[in-house]
Amino acid sequence: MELAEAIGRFVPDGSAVATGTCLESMIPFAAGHEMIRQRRRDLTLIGPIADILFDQLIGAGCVVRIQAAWVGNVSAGLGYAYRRATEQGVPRSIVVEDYTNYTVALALWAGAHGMPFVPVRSGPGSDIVKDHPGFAEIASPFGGGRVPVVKAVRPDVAIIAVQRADAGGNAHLWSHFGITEEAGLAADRIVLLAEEIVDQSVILSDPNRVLFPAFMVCAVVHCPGGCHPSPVQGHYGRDHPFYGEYHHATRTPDGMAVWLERWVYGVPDRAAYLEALGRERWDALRRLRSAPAAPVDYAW
Amino acid sequence: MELAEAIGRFVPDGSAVATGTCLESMIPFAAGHEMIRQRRRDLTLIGPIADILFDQLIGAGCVVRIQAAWVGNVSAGLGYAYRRATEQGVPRSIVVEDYTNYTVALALWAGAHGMPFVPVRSGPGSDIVKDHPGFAEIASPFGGGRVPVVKAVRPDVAIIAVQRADAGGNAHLWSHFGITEEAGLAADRIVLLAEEIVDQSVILSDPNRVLFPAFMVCAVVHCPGGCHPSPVQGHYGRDHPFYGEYHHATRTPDGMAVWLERWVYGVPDRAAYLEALGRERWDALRRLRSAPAAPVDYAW
Amino acid sequence: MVAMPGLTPGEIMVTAAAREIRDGEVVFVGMRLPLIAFQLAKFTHAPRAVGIFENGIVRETPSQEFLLTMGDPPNVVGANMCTRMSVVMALLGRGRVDVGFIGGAEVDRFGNVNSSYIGPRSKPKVKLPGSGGACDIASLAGRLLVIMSHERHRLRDAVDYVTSPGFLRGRDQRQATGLPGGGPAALITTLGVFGFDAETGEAVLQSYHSGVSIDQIREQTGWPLRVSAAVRETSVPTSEEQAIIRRLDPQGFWTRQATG
Amino acid sequence: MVAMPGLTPGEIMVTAAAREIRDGEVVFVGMRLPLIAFQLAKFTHAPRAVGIFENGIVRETPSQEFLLTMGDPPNVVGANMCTRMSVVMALLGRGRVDVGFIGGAEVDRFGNVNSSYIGPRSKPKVKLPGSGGACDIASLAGRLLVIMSHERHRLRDAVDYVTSPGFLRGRDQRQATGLPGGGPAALITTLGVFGFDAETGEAVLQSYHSGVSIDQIREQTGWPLRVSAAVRETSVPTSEEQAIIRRLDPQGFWTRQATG
Repeated sequence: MELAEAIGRFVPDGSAVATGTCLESMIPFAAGHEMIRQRRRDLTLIGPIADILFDQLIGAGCVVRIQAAWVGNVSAGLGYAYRRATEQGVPRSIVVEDYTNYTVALALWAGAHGMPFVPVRSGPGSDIVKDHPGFAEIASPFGGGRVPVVKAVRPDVAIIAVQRADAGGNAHLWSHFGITEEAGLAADRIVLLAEEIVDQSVILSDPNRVLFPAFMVCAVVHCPGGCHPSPVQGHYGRDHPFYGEYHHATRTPDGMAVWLERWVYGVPDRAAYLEALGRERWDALRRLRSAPAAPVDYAW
Repeated sequence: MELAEAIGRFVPDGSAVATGTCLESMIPFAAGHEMIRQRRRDLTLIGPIADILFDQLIGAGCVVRIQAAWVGNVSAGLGYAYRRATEQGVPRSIVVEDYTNYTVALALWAGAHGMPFVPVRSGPGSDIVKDHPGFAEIASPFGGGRVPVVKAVRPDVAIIAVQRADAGGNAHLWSHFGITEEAGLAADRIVLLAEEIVDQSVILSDPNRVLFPAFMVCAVVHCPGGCHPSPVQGHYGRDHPFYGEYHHATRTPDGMAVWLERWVYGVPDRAAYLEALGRERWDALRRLRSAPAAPVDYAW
Repeated sequence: MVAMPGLTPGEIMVTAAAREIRDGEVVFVGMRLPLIAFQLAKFTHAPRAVGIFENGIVRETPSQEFLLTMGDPPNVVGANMCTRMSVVMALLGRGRVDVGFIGGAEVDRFGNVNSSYIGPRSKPKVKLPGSGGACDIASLAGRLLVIMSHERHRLRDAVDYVTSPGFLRGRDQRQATGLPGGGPAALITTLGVFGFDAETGEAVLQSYHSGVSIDQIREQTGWPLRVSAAVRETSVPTSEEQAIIRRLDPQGFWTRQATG
Repeated sequence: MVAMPGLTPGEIMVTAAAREIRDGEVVFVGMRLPLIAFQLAKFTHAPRAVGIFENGIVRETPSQEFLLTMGDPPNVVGANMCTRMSVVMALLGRGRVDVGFIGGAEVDRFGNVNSSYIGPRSKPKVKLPGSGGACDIASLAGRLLVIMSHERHRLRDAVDYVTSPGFLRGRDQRQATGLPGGGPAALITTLGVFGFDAETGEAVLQSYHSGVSIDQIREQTGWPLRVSAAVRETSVPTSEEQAIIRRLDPQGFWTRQATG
């Protein structure tokens, strides 16, 4: 499926969207940019640390609510769009529900199991849990005092990048997983962005690398380079300067508009974006040292 | 480390032991037999469905308590030793705390996180949760009625079979995982039985296949064939007739004694056990069809 | 399309069970008859059904070899996903499983199943293996299918011990308990097939297997038998179905012995 | 063994932080200075220390390349384990992590850290990125090490918002809250190193960096400074340590700028 169609069909206005769930890597920026291009509105964004993706969606006015542990620019500092929205309501005010990494992972885990809530290990003593609709304390039925809990979070859709998928939604993801499994299992449906589309036999040859049953996947989008500037293990490295450039460019609302015009509104799709990035820069990020996994045989 | 030393040092009398956590496959029978040979007493056995391993330990008088979802003989029927212990107190009476597969997985999950309890999705309406010290119901702080919960379970030790490990405790396990991850993370320490000992570089080449940090592993035992008669993907198939033979042989306490003498007390270690099994039978189980996993590159 | 000679109750049961699976459904598969029923459904009317095994396996294609347990290596090869039990249980917990199968030692007229204790729990006459995943499936699957050998001591008015809740003492009671799954949809025995009353949740005989009389069923049923007005003979397997069953269970290990 | 010329506060901080790590410990590593401190400890006195990253990585050897984020591909290659965040957080939750590092925008004299809101939450002057894993580490690690640029507006008597709990308003209060971790063990700033009073949980200056006076520290500290009777100059890096730091951060990205 084309990315525009996947976002058009499965991420309507008002959706609760979990994405950027691997933390600093494998962030499906292409999907975020498509939401911006389609002028999606009133989204709830759910994630741990989605680097500058959430800042961009906030700056473009797509977001009404954030349920996250961290929003900013991991290697360059604060997120100006996030600051403008929360401090000045520009381009619109947003509701921020702060979590910690561990508690947002657990909230999604509870959502994945259909549980109403789950105990957490952090929260007490922090102002994060004060006046927060998602946190409470209860008595333990087994003695030992009060137990902090977090309410389940269930995204409407999780948008997840993978190295390879087949057309039916079976996929392999490798490197660190962050909260990807919990977010996907908690969501009503999953949109996959795959660097490569492969034959089903490739995926089925190694079922331990599969995080989700294919019946939860509503769209498989072939989108090479879809995570730039974040890295994809085995495909491309992190474009560190891009984050600094974004940071400097988006200091003002006008700068944000210029940036969005250049990298989002001004390009119809990811292929055009990569062209705008320039062949040389993109090739440099794809010049990698091989690190093959030792063979495994599922002999039977 | 030799298996006898690992069991001697890390599984003292009175231990709570999680094992057989992959369900019907990769059951570390060799470790169970070593516990029997060392006349371990007052063990608590924790697991989902450990096929005939738990029945053997019960029959040998090693067990005081069972926390499991199922104890029997998966392909041949009931477990006679389990029946004798629970119905007649022979060779000794045992305490049975029944769980379901899902709830024992969750109890261990809570133990892995240091949580006192966790909500469960099953239990209400079942007699399993009645008069059970591990189950309770609490009010949800977010509305919506009573919520059933299970108390955390924390084994002293998890004994886990893997296909390959390095000497430092880094290991690869493939095929279905059952509740292995939860059990290992919940336990104070982990004993690994590995079909193969490999160089650390093999394990580190594919860190996604590693379930536990090496610092949790207190012993790595090289124990080829340690899971017979249960199967190990990539190494050997399931010895189906062995389960039927066990079933028929252990119908009476005397039969149990004869079986234990033949397969446990009468053999000093796993190598001798495999010899007693016979070269031909063992070779037949190792005649496998290859099913290699598609290559993965962690290129960077 | 007429069945081959030597039709067994196991083959009729497998066929009846297979027909309870609709195309595209997500099925929590058990071992023995349910596994063969799932595979039969895949090869006939439900090619897009998905099978889930509690050890952590998700498969869209049947295994290439006969399985004695779900952990047999052929069940891993060709699987779509091999993961932790808690992941596949989350699919159940989140309500994504349409149908689940369980067996047991006893069932009662509200579809409650006992696979734990015959006689009092404190001093059991027989200690059975326990729930495994049966209670989880019974509590959480959209529809529950129970497979049972039809004998009077197994089909009881009330089981000694509820391992896996059906409708408890009636649909209302299950609902009050807050169990998310839909409860028993069918009880498939060696003699016939029961549905469950839409109001009360009581088992109602829908069909009797070929060669079995309703009186025979009444005699082997430990509660006052209710019979549907539309009761009929259970559809026998077509020759195609029977051929598939015999290919799936070549030794008749599960389908040519007395019980599932 | 004398340090090379051009010693920076970053290099002194990294060295002080590295020395807080004992051999064989399990360390929840942050990025920037803590990462370099962990690597420095590995190359010197703590070769068996284990590093954990919240994205799901466990490593026993430092990455082969300079990292800007923990998700950079070089951090995956050579890792001992790459898994879910919830698995490494479980290690924290179960009490298996000896030491954790966090930074932030503000810290107060009880070691509470703010990385969320400057000014009131309803109308913040500055919205900071938030906790990430900082609150989890502060709540659950055996010992917490806080790294901070030492400026008067950052070292406050009480922070505007407690993102990551230190001792709250005293050790007793933290204990009453039931937080399992041990709380702050050291606050390492650009000017000196604080410990925390064993009774009250207040920050007490233990050492001042080379070239910094206690008066200067007092001036830049937003609470009435308490100074240890045994206060001394912070040990400067040995030339070996400094060489390692410069190899780990060749551009001085983290260690030759003002703050961690």
